[in-house]
Amino acid sequence: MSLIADAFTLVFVAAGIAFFAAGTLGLVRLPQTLSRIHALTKADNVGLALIVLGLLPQAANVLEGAKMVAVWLLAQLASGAVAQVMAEAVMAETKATKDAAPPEEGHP
Amino acid sequence: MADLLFAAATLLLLLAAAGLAALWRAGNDVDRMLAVQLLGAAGIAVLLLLTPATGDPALLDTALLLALLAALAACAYRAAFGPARQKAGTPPAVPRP
Amino acid sequence: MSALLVLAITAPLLGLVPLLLLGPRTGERAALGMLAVNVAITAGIAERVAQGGRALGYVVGGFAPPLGVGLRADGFSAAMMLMAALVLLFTGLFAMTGPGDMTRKVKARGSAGMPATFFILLLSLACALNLAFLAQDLFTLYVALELLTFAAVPLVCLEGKAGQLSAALTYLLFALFGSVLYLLGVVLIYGLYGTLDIAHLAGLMAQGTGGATAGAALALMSAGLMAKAALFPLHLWLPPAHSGAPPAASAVLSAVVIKAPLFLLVRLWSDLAPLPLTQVAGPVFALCGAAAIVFCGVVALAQERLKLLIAYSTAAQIGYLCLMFPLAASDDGPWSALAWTGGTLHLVSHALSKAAMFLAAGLIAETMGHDRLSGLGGVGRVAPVSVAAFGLGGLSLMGLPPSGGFVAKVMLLTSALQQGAWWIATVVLVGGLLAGGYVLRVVVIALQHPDSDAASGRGLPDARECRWRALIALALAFGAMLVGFMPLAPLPFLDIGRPVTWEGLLP
Amino acid sequence: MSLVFDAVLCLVLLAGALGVVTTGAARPAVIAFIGYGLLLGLAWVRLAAVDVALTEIAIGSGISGVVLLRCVRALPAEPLTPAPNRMLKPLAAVVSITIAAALAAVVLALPEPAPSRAADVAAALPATDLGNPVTGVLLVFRALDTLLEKVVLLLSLVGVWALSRDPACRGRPAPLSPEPAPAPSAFLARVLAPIGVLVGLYLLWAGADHPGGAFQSGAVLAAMGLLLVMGDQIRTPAAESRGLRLLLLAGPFGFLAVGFAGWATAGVFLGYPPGAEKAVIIAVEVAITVSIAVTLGLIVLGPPAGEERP
Repeated sequence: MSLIADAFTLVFVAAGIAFFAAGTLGLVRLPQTLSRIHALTKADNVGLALIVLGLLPQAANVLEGAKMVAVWLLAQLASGAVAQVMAEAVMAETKATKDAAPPEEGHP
Repeated sequence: MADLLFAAATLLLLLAAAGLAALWRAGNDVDRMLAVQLLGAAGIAVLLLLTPATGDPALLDTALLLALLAALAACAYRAAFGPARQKAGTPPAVPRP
Repeated sequence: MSALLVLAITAPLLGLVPLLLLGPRTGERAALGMLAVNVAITAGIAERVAQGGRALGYVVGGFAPPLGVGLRADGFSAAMMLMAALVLLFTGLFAMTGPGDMTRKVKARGSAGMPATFFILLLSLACALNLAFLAQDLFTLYVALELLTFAAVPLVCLEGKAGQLSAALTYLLFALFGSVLYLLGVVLIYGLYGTLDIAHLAGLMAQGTGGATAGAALALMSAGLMAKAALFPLHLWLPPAHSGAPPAASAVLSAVVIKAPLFLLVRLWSDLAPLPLTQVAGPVFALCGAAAIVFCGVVALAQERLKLLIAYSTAAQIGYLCLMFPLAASDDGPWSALAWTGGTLHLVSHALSKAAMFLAAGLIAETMGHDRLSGLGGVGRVAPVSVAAFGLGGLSLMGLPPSGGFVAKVMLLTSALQQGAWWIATVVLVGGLLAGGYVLRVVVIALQHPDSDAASGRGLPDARECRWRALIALALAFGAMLVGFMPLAPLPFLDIGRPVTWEGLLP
Repeated sequence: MSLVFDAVLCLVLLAGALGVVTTGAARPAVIAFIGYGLLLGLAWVRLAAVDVALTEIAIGSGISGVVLLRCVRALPAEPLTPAPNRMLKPLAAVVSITIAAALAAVVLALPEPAPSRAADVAAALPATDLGNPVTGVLLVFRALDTLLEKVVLLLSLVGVWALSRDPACRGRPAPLSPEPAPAPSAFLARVLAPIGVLVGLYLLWAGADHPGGAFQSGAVLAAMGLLLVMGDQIRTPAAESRGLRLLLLAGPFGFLAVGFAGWATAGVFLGYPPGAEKAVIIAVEVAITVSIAVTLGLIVLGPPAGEERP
């Protein structure tokens, strides 16, 4: 039983790390700030979700598991809102500088 | 099992550090904030991984706190550097190759 | 278990409640009342120590050290506490809103009493100083230093002028740097011995188990305290901070605030460190002290502003205490005891005279509208009491009889000569000459005929000094004189309760 | 494997510290500092000091970040005076490295196992009914230090208020942002703040038996208050308000009152009434949490702007 649980954990944690790696890669490689925000949210949401899911069988008791899910939900909420805040900051800065350059194009 | 969890945590930390380093050299300040946000997300994941690895349930509380306060920095950044304070001549988020 | 020790720390804090909740006038009266109560408490402690001939102790929360923290008053701390309480009360009286202060004319000249914030800081200083003199635990002492810093730094910038703000910021940085160094030392000590109680540590250190690490810890803590006490070469923050502050604030800063870290230096090296270590460190302190006396004394001579002159004089006078270290640690019976008494008396008399001088300088500057020495010719005519207070206080700095400074310096000089430390004796004498130079320069200018300043085309202003405030400064100067009537012998009171031990004090 | 993790963490920490000091401009340095505080939190976790880790995350990364970002806003974009001396930076680096090396040598020379009071604390802890030894040391064995540290905190607020133009310290502090809050910030404040308050209260409740306690909880509550201010959900409070001042005094002076009450009930200052230790300790914790939260928040908000004109 414990072997199955461990295998489950490993698979999901590995998948989570893969998403984090993808997010990091996106953060580094994507050309515009707005799309980089998008990449960041991927890492935050999916990567963290997979890791939490994978760790659930390792939780010592139900309370601990519930807390893990709570951490994930909170991170979800916060990162979603943070993405909005930062995107708004980018828009505001671009607007304020009134640079001749048009706003960033919407595709990578 | 604990060793594997530690290995995963190490990997996450390295990933976040790599992202941080890459954005630091080339990015503008919003990008740097994003890198710090990535570090925060990785930090949450690391703390979650360390909880079963070390067997200390109190680490979950630190993860909870990190998740809560990650948003504070972004909000403070926005409040401190609104467009009203923007210095003319600061380049906008330039598309990078 | 003496409850007075707890009251000495908590009573000043109680005065904060009316200051923060009630109107400024009510709060001010309550604060002055509490400062008076503080004098009564410290006098009570001194009286009990003298009567009983042994230290007083209190174990907070009933947990004996090293698990809990204890308070302990020996002769040395009782003397320092009483001195600090008196200076704080007199400064509080000087700063209060007096009769006639509310009239528009006085307000325009800016001589009205200090704001409520000043009294909050003054009461906190009383608590911090009492804690620094009573605490026996290195971490509690750190808390005392923090209280002291956070009460002292805002005093510098109470009026919010640009120069004051930058002086306060420099002071804050030096003080926090000192805190970090001190704390690092405390961490090392805990790592070495697993306790922070001075009495226990003194026993452990005397066995010589610490080696170089113990020395490094003590050096770190001393460097931190030196930064907080503005001991040469870490004195750079003191002149702008002390000269820029309002007069009542300068007086407490120069007179008592820097005395707490100096006191702790003495505690550290005479009660905590084993004698061989002190004998190594003593000459280093003495060198710093000698450099402070000579260098800052010369700089004081060159000052053009009265308050800066007094501030540099403070930086110089701190040096005398440091001359005491090698003399007191020489294990030479009566002569080292004499040096020890001389150093302590110097702390006390300098506090009283420097407070008097800063208050007097504040009144002079207020009467004239400036404190440039070149324009102070004949100020003795409009501010006679202030000039008298300044002169009497200066007498003590010069070390002329009959004054506390005279007694202290003669004791240091005798001890130095008897122990063959000629260079220390020379520094004491040179320091006295320099002090004579800068004090007499001011007095001579003040007593000039005003017409001799005719070149500048300015006469004396119509204003007169605030008489009752000048009398307070004069009273402090007389206090410094009174110390001068001590017999020239080691004072047994200062030796009560040393070496530090909890024997007979724990419940 | 945990050793590898620790080694990587140390390297990242070093790189982060270098990032803070070598970044030329103020704004990136502050952003780097926020990230550095986060890494420090992880380091404290690995040092088995979860209480400190919580504090570091809340203060070092959270609240100091807000303060420093505010300071950067107040700074001119170009420094007014050029860097004083080209040699100064290398010199500072050499001095710092020397000091760090000396400290490392001294710390490595400390005896192993380290002498400690932990056994004494463990022996005396059951009498207090507390499960968290850190809370035991802070509120029972070294209650005097904790009480006076609360006064230090109050004094630092007095110091900030002393910078006010109004000598009587009246009025409200200036808002954190010169413009109305954008919609995302307002949304974040509305949604996150209630959850954050719950987390803060949870940390306070957990503090008696697990890592957490008054300071961590107060810091979280203060952060949530600042979030509400930044999201324009509440106004900055007026400094002369009697209620606000009562909240400021509740912690230190409630603690002091308990200390005096100990004289009557336990026969010693700062003793706790026998049999009711835990209840009284928790009451003290609640009072100081409230004061810490209000004081920290007000310190960040800055000096009051003077009396408002009607």
